Amino acid sequence: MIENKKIPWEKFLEKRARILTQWETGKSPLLDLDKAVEHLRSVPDHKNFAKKLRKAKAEGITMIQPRAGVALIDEHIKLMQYLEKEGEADFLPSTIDSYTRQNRYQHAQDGIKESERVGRSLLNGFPAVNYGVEGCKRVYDSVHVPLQARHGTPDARLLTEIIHAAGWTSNEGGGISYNIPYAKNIGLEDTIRYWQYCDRLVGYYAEQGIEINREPYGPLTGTLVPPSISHTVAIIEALLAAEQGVKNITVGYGQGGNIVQDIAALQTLDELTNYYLKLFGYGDVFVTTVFHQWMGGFPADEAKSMGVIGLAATVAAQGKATKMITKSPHESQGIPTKEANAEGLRASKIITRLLQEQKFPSSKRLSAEKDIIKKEVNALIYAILNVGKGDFARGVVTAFDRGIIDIPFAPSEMNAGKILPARDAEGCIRILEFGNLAFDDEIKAFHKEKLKKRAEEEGREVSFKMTIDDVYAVSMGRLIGKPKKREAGS
Amino acid sequence: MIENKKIPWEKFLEKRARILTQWETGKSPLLDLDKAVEHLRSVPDHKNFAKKLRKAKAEGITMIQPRAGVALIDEHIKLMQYLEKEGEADFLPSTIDSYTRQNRYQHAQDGIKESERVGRSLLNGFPAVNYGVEGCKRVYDSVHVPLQARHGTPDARLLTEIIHAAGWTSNEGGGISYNIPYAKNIGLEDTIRYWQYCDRLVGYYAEQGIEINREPYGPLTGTLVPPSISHTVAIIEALLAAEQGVKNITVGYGQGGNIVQDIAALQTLDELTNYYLKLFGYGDVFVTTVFHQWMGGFPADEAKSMGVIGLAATVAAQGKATKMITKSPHESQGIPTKEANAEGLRASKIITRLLQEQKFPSSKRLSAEKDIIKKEVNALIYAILNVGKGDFARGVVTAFDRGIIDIPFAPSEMNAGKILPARDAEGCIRILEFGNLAFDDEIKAFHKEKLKKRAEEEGREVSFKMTIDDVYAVSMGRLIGKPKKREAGS
Amino acid sequence: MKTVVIGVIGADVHAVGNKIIEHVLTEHGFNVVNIGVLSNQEDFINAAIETDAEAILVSSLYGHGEIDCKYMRENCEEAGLGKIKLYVGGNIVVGKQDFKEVEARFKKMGFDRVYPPGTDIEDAVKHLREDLGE
Amino acid sequence: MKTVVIGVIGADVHAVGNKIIEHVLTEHGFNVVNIGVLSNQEDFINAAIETDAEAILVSSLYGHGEIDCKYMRENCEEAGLGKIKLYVGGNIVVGKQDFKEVEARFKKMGFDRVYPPGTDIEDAVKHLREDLGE
Ligand code: B12
Ligand code: B12
Repeated sequence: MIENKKIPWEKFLEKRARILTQWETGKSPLLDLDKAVEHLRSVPDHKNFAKKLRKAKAEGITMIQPRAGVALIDEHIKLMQYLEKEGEADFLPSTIDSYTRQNRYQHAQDGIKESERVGRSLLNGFPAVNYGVEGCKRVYDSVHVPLQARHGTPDARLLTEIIHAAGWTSNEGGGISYNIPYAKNIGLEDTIRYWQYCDRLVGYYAEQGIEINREPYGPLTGTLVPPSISHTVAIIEALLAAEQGVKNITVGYGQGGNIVQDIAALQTLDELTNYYLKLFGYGDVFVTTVFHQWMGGFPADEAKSMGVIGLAATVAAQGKATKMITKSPHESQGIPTKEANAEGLRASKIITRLLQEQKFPSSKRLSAEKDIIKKEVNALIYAILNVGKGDFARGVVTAFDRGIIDIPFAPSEMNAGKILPARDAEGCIRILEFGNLAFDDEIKAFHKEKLKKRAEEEGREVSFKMTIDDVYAVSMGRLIGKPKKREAGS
Repeated sequence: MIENKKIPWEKFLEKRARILTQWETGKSPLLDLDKAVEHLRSVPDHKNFAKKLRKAKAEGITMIQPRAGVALIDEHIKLMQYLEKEGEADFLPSTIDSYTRQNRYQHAQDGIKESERVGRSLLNGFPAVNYGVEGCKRVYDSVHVPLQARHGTPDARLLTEIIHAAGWTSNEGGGISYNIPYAKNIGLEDTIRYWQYCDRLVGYYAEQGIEINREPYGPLTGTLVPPSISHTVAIIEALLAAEQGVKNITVGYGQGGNIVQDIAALQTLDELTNYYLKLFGYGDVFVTTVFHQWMGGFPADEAKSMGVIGLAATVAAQGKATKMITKSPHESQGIPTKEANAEGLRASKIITRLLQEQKFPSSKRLSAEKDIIKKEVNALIYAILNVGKGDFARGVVTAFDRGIIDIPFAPSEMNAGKILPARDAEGCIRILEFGNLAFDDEIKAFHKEKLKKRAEEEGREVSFKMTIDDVYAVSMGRLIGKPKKREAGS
Repeated sequence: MKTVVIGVIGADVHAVGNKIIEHVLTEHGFNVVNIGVLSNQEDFINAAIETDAEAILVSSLYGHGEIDCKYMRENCEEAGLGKIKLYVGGNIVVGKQDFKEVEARFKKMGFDRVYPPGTDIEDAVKHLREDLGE
Repeated sequence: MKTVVIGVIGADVHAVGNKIIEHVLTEHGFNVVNIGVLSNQEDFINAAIETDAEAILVSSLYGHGEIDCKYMRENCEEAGLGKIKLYVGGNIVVGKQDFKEVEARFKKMGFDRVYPPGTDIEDAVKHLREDLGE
């Protein structure tokens, strides 16, 4: 049975030996741990993700990072260099393609070949495993800012080994956040184990004095996720990572749309993560936050997309997110060209810099929103700990199974999929159907009241139709979905 | 001597007869007042500026309006139609060219001819006087939203006659705001008289039951203008207009850059204008506000310009400005193409609509900023009334002459030009040199304290260098200008 | 009642649009068989055979649509679904490409209808009625 | 100390850049004669004659620069300022145009140096030193 317990080193090494055989690039001599440590020690501070984040937090500046990755390594390097230079990115990603995410390395290999043949990327990301440590190191050598792998991989163990050995000093993901939104029927126990492995590796490096950043994936399905739910997942993944020895964690949140709720979410995310880490004995973990620009459906129009990006950056900077993941004006269309990607970056950059000395003022309205988030997170964390009989790893598996925690619009069968979110009259994300979510009556009454008010203003019943309308709304240029008159069926 | 007194109708008609001879288009039969009234009565509500503003304020939505105008009428009509359709503009402008602004109608005529010859606009706006009522009516007929003349014309009497008779239901400008930032040595008494004339015409139409909107030009020089100074000018122009019978006034403010100060400015602008209008007996005037997106130097980069636009729109919407004047990604380069103009509009549009249900929360920090603005405006208004011995028109002339009110960076010799603004550590616009500005010691101490703090943080003296650095800052991607190491002279 | 199969092809997990499509088509009186995300061609074909469906609506969002949909028409024919209508929509290629070209590529692959990003699913309802008869 | 005339030509009231230019050139040890905004060609030429200036720096921001600067070189020559250096900068034409072409147009009109929007005035300092000698 799964346990939130640090993996013993010998057991880790045993597993490791097997994992490195999953694809031929696992045989690289650079995957020798001593070699990897040596290389990682040579990473200068300005290329170390964890250290640059510490600096940013101290200065109160919101750093920017895009998503980007293509099939062919030379193109990928050009892309990274372009985003660093023309996009003024503070951090670089390498977004991994979807075959690699599903460990289909042979498919990825075919994708590389086919891309070479047709002369354009047919993969939606960079197949890092196929290029191996040597390839990833070439990417690392070609840029001047820290690199991170961004993916959505339930089992990222081989990928993780490869990228860190190559000098990429951050890895996004987690046993929950890279399962529930990214898989259909992979067990949670399995993915938690996979990610315990990834974290254990980072913990090992930490023991060698090498600080590597880990980032649980915050926005989950990116679609109307109430902040307390994504916070709870982030906190639990932070706790699980800390147990494996991770010392530098970035918890994330995807823009919801109501500015006060978003600022409240950013502030509570930092406060609660620190609180729980300390409470459970991991007081030496350094916490930063990442704000994801609008993760739902974007408007088709490029100028409007730039508007959404500008709004997001304004919120992130005022909420003092340490980092922000940017979108591009191509978002609704497809993976952006490097130019479009850089446009999103530069628009974001100037806003974060113009606002670097400014902070959203505290107010009663903000406190109220923070309080409800805190109450909800506490309720969820407590419930999970309870069903786990004191163990978060066990608890979270059971909690998902029973719908005690539940993520809207998730593809995974491990997720109950019973809750339904909807916006209230001011655009805050609230909950319409609670399923088995571990909220008490007081919290539920709060949500119901808020949604009733919206329904009254719109002259309709509180129902799933609101949720549907809200899913579309931003791409139609509104935050709160207005009733759409649809003809009834034929 | 100038007086804040409604112009007697006979005197108005006398002047009118002379003014209509200033250029041949003044002879148009459509300038017959009864004809004009008849035409204005036929303007439907959705094309009436004043009425659409009332609706917007009631709904709490921030409307958007670009600046735009070209030399040739057919091109101008295409431009207007494009901005309405592709830019989704709620209101349309017609920006008038600089020759017309200086009443150099012959120059404008040459500009039209030369533009026809080379096939592109050589004028920086639409020469409305040269096209006359007939031309302006064609523009009016070709669009479906209200039209306004936007210019910067010290003596806009003929222009005003022409545009209103053509069905344009708003006019920007004022005796102070279209003099001090737009002229070098035209007397304030003269321009106040010219604008009393323009307002009197609108007052006449109001007596006939036709509501026309008037908009004092808020941002003045657009460069580090402290809110209390532009508010004072706006309020005085509102009072002067109200005396002439204007019933629908939009007071304006140009984005400063600190979000709290900007929101405080928007809220106090509405509150103070209403307060003083009521206090001086014009309780029946309907007041709305307009927020100007960043009016200082823009960054050269288009994506960054879109960032500045996005930030501005976020502030305007949260501050519940009734209207916002948008900029374009070409701002730093030159008059935008219609496409670039529409991009600025659409980016702004989506933000105002996404945020239409949201409002910046009240807080102590915001109240403090509002309080200081109110104190300052009250001090200035009181001082002006005082030197005017109870008459605002007389008072404001003397006040400018003595520097009791003073606008930074203005070209006009009527302006003392003694004050120097600079940003504080959070980016709020404060005052460094007060000249003769009518502030008491308490207010001055507040400003000094704030600037001292910034200077300390930057390790330099409080000085004019800060002002210089701040003038450049936004175009360099920062709000607060950092010390630039310049080599000393040769 | 007409039966249609919907799902998201390949290693693609974009679930939101799929749930919306199910909801809207059901509202419009179709019998919707939703095989969900991470479905391969076989899953689509088997579902269509089992439920005697008249159309398959393939969603592909993540960019690998072009690879994932290869030979789908041929595979349908082999399975005896000669006349089944094949629709595809979502973000079916990598990046922002000229849609006319994309449409042509997928039509050549045997798809009857090809939809650009952000298509309102109501459009497909109209086409289904045209193509399948009321 | 070298004397230079600065000002903003035509019906143009953009005063901010002009004030900055005065400040920076003075800081760099030039004798700056600033005729301010709303100045016409005559004002520039008269100021240059009166102060024995070696260069005229024309600013034009508002878009009418092309019209306002017509025959300026010829007018200088007529006034006996045959060798005076003529610089022009700001936003000297209407709209965003290809700067190479704009530069060519103004050089043809007899301007020695032509600057694109947002030029750092320090660049002109370097050129003044080159053109006028230290
Ligand atoms: C939310 C989202 C996610 C969520 C998905 C959560 C979940 N499990 O559902 C998360 C964050 C997990 C995610 C992950 C990824 N995503 Co994603 N995602 C989006 C986003 C922002 C919105 C999608 C959405 O939900 N829209 C709302 C629904 C209602 O609309 P829809 O999906 O478009 O579907 C409607 C229509 O298209 C149409 N339709 C759809 N299919 C069909 C079929 C037919 C026949 C018809 C008629 C109509 C039709 O009807 C639907 C209902 O109205 C889009 C970009 C966008 N659209 O703004 C990117 C986007 C689809 N993702 C993209 C990518 C690349 C990824 C990742 C590979 C990388 C990454 N960014 O991490 C992974 C892929 C994981 C995987 N293996 O699939 C790309 C695809 C690129 C491309 N094709 O070139 C996009 C376009 C973003 C981008 N520009 O880069 N994503
Ligand atoms: C502030 C501003 C105003 C203020 C000016 C206040 C005042 N009295 O000074 C107000 C609001 C009044 C105004 C009015 C108008 N403006 Co205006 N304004 C601007 C803006 C936003 C900033 C200008 C500024 O102060 N920059 C900061 C200073 C420090 O920089 P600078 O002026 O560029 O000067 C520096 C350099 O260019 C260089 N430089 C300048 N001259 C020279 C000469 C030489 C030889 C050299 C080497 C260097 C050099 O050094 C300077 C110091 O660093 C610009 C757009 C922008 N740049 O973002 C538009 C802009 C200049 N304005 C423009 C226009 C059209 C107008 C109006 C006609 C219409 C309107 N918008 O209302 C009126 C014109 C009135 C008139 N008759 O002149 C256009 C010009 C269009 C074009 N050329 O195609 C611009 C470019 C905006 C746009 N994109 O449409 N404006």
